[in-house]
Amino acid sequence: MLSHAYLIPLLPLAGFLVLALFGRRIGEPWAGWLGTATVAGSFVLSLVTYGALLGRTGSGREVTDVVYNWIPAIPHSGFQVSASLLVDPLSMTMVLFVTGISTLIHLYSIGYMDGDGDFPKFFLYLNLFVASMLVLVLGGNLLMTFVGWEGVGVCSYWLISFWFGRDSAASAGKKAFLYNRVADVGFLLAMFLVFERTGTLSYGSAGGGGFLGQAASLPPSTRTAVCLLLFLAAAGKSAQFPLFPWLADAMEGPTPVSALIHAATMVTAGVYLMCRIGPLLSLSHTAQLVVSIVGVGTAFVAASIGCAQQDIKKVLAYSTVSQLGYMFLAVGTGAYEAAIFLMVAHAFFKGLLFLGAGSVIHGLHDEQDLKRMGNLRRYMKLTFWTVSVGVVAIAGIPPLSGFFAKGDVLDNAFAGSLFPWKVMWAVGLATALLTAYYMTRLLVLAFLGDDRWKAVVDGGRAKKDPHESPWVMTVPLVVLAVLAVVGGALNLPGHLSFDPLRWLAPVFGPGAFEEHLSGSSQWVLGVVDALVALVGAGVAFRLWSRETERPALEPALLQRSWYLDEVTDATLGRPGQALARMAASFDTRVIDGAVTGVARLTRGAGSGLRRVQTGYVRQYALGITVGLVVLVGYVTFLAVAR
Amino acid sequence: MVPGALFHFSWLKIPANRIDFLTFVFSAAIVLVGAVNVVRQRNPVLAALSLVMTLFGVAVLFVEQQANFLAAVQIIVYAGAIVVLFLFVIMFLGVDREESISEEPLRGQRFWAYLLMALTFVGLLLAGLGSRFGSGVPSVAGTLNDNPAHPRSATPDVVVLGKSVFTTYLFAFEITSALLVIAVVGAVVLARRPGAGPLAEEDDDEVEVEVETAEPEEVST
Amino acid sequence: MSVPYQWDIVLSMLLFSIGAVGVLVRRNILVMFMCIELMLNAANLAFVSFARHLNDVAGQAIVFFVLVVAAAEVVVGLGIVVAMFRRRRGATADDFHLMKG
Amino acid sequence: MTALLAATPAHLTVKIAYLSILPMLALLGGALVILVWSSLLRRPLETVWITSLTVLAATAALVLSLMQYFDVIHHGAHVAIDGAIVSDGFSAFVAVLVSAAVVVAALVGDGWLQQETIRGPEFHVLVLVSASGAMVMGAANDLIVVFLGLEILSIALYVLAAFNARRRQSGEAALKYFVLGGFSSAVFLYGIALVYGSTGTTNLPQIASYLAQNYVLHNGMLLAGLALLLVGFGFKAAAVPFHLWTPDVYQGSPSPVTGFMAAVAKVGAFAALLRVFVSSFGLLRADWQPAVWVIAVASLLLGASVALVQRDIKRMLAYSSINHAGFILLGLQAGSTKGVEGSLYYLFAYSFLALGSFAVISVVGGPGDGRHGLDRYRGLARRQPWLAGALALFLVAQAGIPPTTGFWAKLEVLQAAAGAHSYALAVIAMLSAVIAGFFYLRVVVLMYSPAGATGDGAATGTIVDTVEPARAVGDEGEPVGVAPGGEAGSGAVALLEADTGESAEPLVIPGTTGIALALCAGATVVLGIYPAWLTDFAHQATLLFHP
Amino acid sequence: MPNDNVFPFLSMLIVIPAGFALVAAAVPRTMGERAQRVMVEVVGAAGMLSTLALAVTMAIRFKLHDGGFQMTSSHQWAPSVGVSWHLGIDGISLFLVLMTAVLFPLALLGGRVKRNPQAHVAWLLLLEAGCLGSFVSLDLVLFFVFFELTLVPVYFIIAGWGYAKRSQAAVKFFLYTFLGSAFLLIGIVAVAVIHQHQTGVLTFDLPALEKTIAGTGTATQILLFLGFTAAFAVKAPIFPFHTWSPDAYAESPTAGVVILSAVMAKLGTYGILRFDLGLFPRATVDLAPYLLTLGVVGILYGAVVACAQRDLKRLMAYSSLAHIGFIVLGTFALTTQGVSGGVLQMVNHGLVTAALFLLIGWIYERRRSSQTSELRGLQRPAPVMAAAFTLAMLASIGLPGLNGFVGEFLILSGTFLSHRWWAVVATFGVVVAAVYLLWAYQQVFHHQPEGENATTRDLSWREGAVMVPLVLLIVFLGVYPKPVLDRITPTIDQLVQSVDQATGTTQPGTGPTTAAPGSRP
Repeated sequence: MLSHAYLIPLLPLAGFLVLALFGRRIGEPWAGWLGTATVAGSFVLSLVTYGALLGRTGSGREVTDVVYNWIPAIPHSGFQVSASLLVDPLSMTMVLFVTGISTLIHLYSIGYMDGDGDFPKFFLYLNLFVASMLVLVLGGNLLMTFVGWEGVGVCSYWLISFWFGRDSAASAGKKAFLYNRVADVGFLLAMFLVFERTGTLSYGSAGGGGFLGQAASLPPSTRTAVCLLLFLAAAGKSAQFPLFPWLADAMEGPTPVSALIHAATMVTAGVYLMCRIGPLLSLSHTAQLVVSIVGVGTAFVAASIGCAQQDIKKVLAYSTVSQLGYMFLAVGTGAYEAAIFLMVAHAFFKGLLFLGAGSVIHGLHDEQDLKRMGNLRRYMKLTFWTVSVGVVAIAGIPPLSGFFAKGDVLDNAFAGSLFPWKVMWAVGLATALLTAYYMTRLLVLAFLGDDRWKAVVDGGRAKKDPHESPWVMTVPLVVLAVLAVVGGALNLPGHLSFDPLRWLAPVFGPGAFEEHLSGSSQWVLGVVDALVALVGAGVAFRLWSRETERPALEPALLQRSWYLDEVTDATLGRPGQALARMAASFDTRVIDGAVTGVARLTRGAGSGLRRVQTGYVRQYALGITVGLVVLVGYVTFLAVAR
Repeated sequence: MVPGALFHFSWLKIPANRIDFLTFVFSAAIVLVGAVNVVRQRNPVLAALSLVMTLFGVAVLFVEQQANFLAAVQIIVYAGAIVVLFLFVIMFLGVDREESISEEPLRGQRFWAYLLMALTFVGLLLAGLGSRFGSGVPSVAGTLNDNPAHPRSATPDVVVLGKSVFTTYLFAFEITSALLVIAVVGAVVLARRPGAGPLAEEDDDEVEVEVETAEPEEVST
Repeated sequence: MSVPYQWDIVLSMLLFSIGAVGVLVRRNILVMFMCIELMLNAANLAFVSFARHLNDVAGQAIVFFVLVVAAAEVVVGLGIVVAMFRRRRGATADDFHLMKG
Repeated sequence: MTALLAATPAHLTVKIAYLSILPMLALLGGALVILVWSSLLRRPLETVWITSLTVLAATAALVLSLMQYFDVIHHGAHVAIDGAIVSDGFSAFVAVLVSAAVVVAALVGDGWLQQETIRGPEFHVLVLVSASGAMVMGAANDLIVVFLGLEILSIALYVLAAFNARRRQSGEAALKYFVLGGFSSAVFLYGIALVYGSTGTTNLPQIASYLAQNYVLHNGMLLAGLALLLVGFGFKAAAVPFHLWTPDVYQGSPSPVTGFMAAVAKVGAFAALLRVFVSSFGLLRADWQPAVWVIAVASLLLGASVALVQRDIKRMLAYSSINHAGFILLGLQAGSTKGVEGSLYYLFAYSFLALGSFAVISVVGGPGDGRHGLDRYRGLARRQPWLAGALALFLVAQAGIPPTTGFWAKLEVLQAAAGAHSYALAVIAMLSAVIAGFFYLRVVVLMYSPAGATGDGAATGTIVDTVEPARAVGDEGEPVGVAPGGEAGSGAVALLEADTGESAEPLVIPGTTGIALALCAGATVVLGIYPAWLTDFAHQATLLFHP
Repeated sequence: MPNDNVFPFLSMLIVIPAGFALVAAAVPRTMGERAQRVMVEVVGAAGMLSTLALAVTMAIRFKLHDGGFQMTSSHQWAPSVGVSWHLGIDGISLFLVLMTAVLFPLALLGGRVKRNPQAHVAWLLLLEAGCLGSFVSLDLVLFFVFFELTLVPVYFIIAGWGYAKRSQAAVKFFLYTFLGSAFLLIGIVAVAVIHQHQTGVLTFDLPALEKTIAGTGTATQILLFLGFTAAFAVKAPIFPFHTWSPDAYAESPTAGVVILSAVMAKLGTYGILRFDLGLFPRATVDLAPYLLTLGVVGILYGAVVACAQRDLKRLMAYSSLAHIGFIVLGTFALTTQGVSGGVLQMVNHGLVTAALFLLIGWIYERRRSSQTSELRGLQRPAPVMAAAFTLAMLASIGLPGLNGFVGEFLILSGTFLSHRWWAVVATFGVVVAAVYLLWAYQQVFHHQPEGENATTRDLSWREGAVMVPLVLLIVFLGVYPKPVLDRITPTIDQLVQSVDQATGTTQPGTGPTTAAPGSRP
């Protein structure tokens, strides 16, 4: 079954084609079901492949399946790229959780998007997204990953600007795509450098044939350059420090989109990429340092912004950025398993939270402002319970998955030998505190307190009572809640026997810091993490359960996300337009002017010479005499000179 | 540029043979005075007469160069026929009244005319006579004087000229007939009164027609 | 028997220049024609003196043909002048500047 | 008669190789026959008869010159009539070209004469005799014969210029042409005198051998003579700075005469210029080449730039002929056989273009041959598609657009210039060609813009109604694949606009002019698609150039 | 070059369109307006489709691993002038011919004119003959004749059926290109004369000239190179010589602009590849840095100015300037990978701009304007058109999986190997390219449509039929470019090797062995 890995991405792609050609005819619900079926089918296929892979051991767990020869061998430079898929523990982990989460969210979308005019088109884009994500994850070489990379970028552009009637949605989509494009430059340059240095783009494994195999023999400067360039790409895709504003605006898209793309799958692509080039990354300490610093920095900044947001989806968006920061911290410390574990766990509870928020918004008929919700506990029982599970998980309160995943990351940071790792651990801890605070704030504002939504008079008539979402939306919530709780077991510390993630070792090899932490210090750290989470939650509960307006706690700096948007606009936006206008006028006036200038010059010369033609015979004779004198003069000069 | 080689006007010395020199000076004076008069004379008739004077001077020089026949032809054809024709036309058109020489409508025409022609003269002089060669080149069209020792007894120039016109230059001679045909036909055509037929409306290029669309400005968008 | 030929050539050059000046300066068309005749005579003089110097008959033959050409020219020239003067009395060369630019 | 002949002493009789002068005699004979015949009849001869006689004489001359050409090919070049005339490829080429030009000129003249109702044979006689003058210049082997040929050509043209007595410009043009012509031929004559004085002979091959034998230290007089000759030739060929007469004379004289003048006068002048400067004074190339270079550049640039601002089509074509003179000088200054070949090809191509263009102008000029403003050509394609197509073809060919003779001509001349490493001149030449391209294109645009609207200015956003590009004339009716007139075909006139701006008085093309147009257009296109014939002919002409 | 005696494919490629042009012109006007329009269009379509069929059969017969010229046919045309009717096709020109043969029928069907279709069809067929002739002729003068021959029809198409300021735009186009080709003519003549001095044979035959001219001194080669490149730089607008293209593209009718941008622009880049690299290797290597800089400037400048354009057509003009910049970049990288990418990108760019200009033309037909300010929210009433525009836009941006990406990637990676920093700067061009296209798409297709915008009808069956082949090609070339690259790379490898031998430089290798990056001198 391993050799048919191409079926996994092919199924959703087929779904996309069918919907593209007959989408409109299939119509409202069935298009949704078709979409969900294809994704579910590829989930089953990936389970089967996972099983087959489990059967093998050690290095046998890496199978490359060449589908067809994409770019033939270019003579002399030997550049040759084939459309190949790489099935190994890392990619299978990603495939499993991507197809899993997608199936749930497809199911959820059937409910969420009912009654929308472009219902089939939504699933069309979703299917294409899943196909591209699978290609990204299963890609056997950098170029295939890049194909998936751009594919998901375009799908996120389409899905964000799905309700293109709304100006904000259209420009948000464009903004997301442009940020991704800026990042892709890094990816392209990295690919060129890798090809130039190693002659191939295919990964191969630590010891094997691809460019990762030659990682050791590369000069350190190249290694750092490649890693940093790829990190630039990852930062763009996974919304890290300078490039994360697009994720907040991406909330313009429908909530399932936010859940699937901007929480669970696409944004994790960056982390996957960094993990994939792990062997190379771990050889370049400077790159590791940069990655972890940016990671932890983003985590803290995003968490701080999250505390001041009013829009429920914005809070979750910044929380995602913050959690991604954690993942990059883990990658930076070399704890790739921890990063993957946090990613999977995060996918569960963040997906749950987003879907929860979605059903809240659906219930309150498109109301997203926390300050206008409250006391939904009475009306949306199931949503309340599932969301609270998610909040507890993400806050890192034991025994849920968040505690273990985040704990792992912080432990690795603490274990780092040098001083900066300790600082990063402290910042990470502070971020954990903030996370617990703003998540509890969200829960309290949305579900507890009094019914602030009644006061909102929308268009003259009072709002109807919020109703619980239909089953097709609540089932995924429940499944995700269960997973969020159980997720922690995947990577229990220490010596517990059952540890499926241990099987990732062959991909990443040794090098995680955690091993040389003594068992006791791990327990101490765990207790510290738990305490921090409880304190954060408690403070938030006490502050926000009664009072809903606390300007001191929501300063403008944080609400405007550290004015990052204004800064980029001032540095790139406006000057860019000015440059364009200036270049355009330069083009028409100077270059074009030069051309018409020459034309006018010729005509001027013409009319000037025309005046020589006076019409008088004697002056013509004078003209001839001038010619005569010149020639005779020339001849005399010749005769005399010789 | 060796100045020495520049001017070898060795021929400037006064020739020994006194009479030849006198005749040359006399005829040169006639020629030059006549020429200047043609230009300066206000009355065209007097100008024509001074032209005759020049022609006479040139004829004398011809004789001195043993071109007796040419001298005669010069007087008869040139002075006799062509200048008479001039006089006839002057009288016929009645343009024989005084014509003011002093005012010159075309600005700078006079100044440039004198300057340029002076330059040409000097140029020709330097270029032309500066060169020393021009030695006895074997005559192609036949020698003029087959007995240099006794110029008088040599075959008369008429015979030699006659022979050359009808052998070497026979073709040229025949072609002049075409020239004369044109002259006659031309005279007839030009003398014809403009008959009936469509009078050409005034040519429209005097009226400055503004061709705006096809105007060259169109290049400059 | 006669002066060195260069004297004659200088004289002819002088005559040529005077003729040319005459054409440029005088406004009466007929006088311009006469000046052209002067230039032709200068050429004839040069031809004859070269013929004499080179002891070659070609020079004299050329003068013979130049005479014919001069005659034909004058006939046509005067014909044109007469044709033009029929329209307007006493025109000088400067009156003919209809076409310019 | 035979007795008389026998009596003359043996050394006096000159062996005359009749074949070498037969083409000229054919023309002169034709002229005389017409003259005598029309004077003998009581009532004056019909113009159509005179034209047919002229065409007959000209075609006879054409056939004879072709015979001469083939005779020369087989028996080699030889000097005839005691050194006055040379019968070689070069003279045969000139003869063929001149006689062909006469055929076209006579046809165009006929149309014009009937339009102006001018009776009498004089026009055709003068055309024939002046053409023979041009042939003489082409075949002259002696400076005297060159001078005589020049005078025959010029004097006839002075009279032809004055032919339209009713139009004041015609007289003025003739007068200007006469005065300046007289002045420059006097200078030319003095040049011959100086050359004669310094080399001792007027015979061209003799001069060449003289220069070959003795290296002349102080050749001041010879160079002065050369300079004066160049002035005379420059005037006739309308090169700058001796060009001042060209615009006025081209505009003033009747259109058929202008066409004839632009073609045949230029051919005669350049033929003699090429022979004198390249074959006899070839050794002095180092001296005269810079002068010719400067004249060529001046002609190229002035001709192109002033033509840009002209509003009268005849003056515009006058300046464009100065530009073309510059191109032909390009070939001359190369001083090589390739240069002569290029110049000859260019002359051949340009003659037909000039004759054709002025033929169209003479028709469009209307009665009185007066109105030649560019404005008259607006929307011509609508009223007269064939005429407009022909003129468009000639203009495009003069601009040098590929598949026409104009392009091959420029290519040949450029090859010559490149061969002589005068790349700068080639660049300047092509720059002037681009400027020229504009004012040729402007006329084509005018012809194809709709008569009513003012072209594009007033047109609002809607797509302005445009004109079906007229058919280009192909003489055997064979469609012309490439001419801007689009393809031959019966569907000629596009949707007629209701309000054709000016009164579209019926422009009728006289039959004879139509034939002439067909000949010129055919020559331009056929030789454009198969340039091999003409290039071989010009190539042969230069090989035999040095007898 | 032996004559391919089986069937003169290449000569027929030129003769068929020219012949049909005459037939189209000869269609009698007497029968009614409607019948005549139908008849003319049938003739037009027949002509172009038969040419397409011929081109396809020829492509099938094209032998795979043979880098040299195939299906050559050479006859004497004017021996004393040295011009011969010498045609041949190889990896470089094969796909350009195919692209031309595909695009002309689409342009004809897509850009129909209401008035006077007879002349329009006739001119288009003649233009096709000119373009195909230029791509397959191996004789310099023959190339020049076809190169100039394309000028006249385009002039008449723009002047005849263009928009408001069409005659000025047409004149400017004609003169600008004419000036460029004037220098080309001098270059051609000079090359032939130098060849004649060395070998005594006067010929304009490219293969023969290449042997002698490649050996001449660098100084002469640089002069000749500048002469040739002047004409090609004007034709494919390269940076400083592009000011005619916005006017020409904005003012010409749909069919005209499709051909002008898709096919005619490639005449320039093809010319550079075929003549400059072949004839003047030393000059190419010496001037490569300058040309690369022009290419990169073109990419960034074109994109930046495009951002400030309000008219869709002008925006596309500057976008083409940027894409041509990429092709120039690839050509002067002088690595097999870069140049092959350049050739592939020529075809890709042709297909993409053709699609975009057809769409813009149809938008103009519906809304009488191509100003972004007047168009809003078209995606609502015309989703299919929006989808097609999106696909073409994404291909133009270089989305992997579509044809734009493969060419662009090969160009950038190829240039990276030899001239590293030019490639780095050019890669940023990719971003700016996305900016103006997405901005334009959002302006025109997103937001709420009001007024006339809301009632624009979607693509008709005819327009859909025209778009389908383009869309299929765009996707196919993106997903499976192997057959195209297999035929291009052998010829390019031969060409780059010949440049290396003549100049003694070597292409930079890849893999761990490379010493310093970008070893090309």
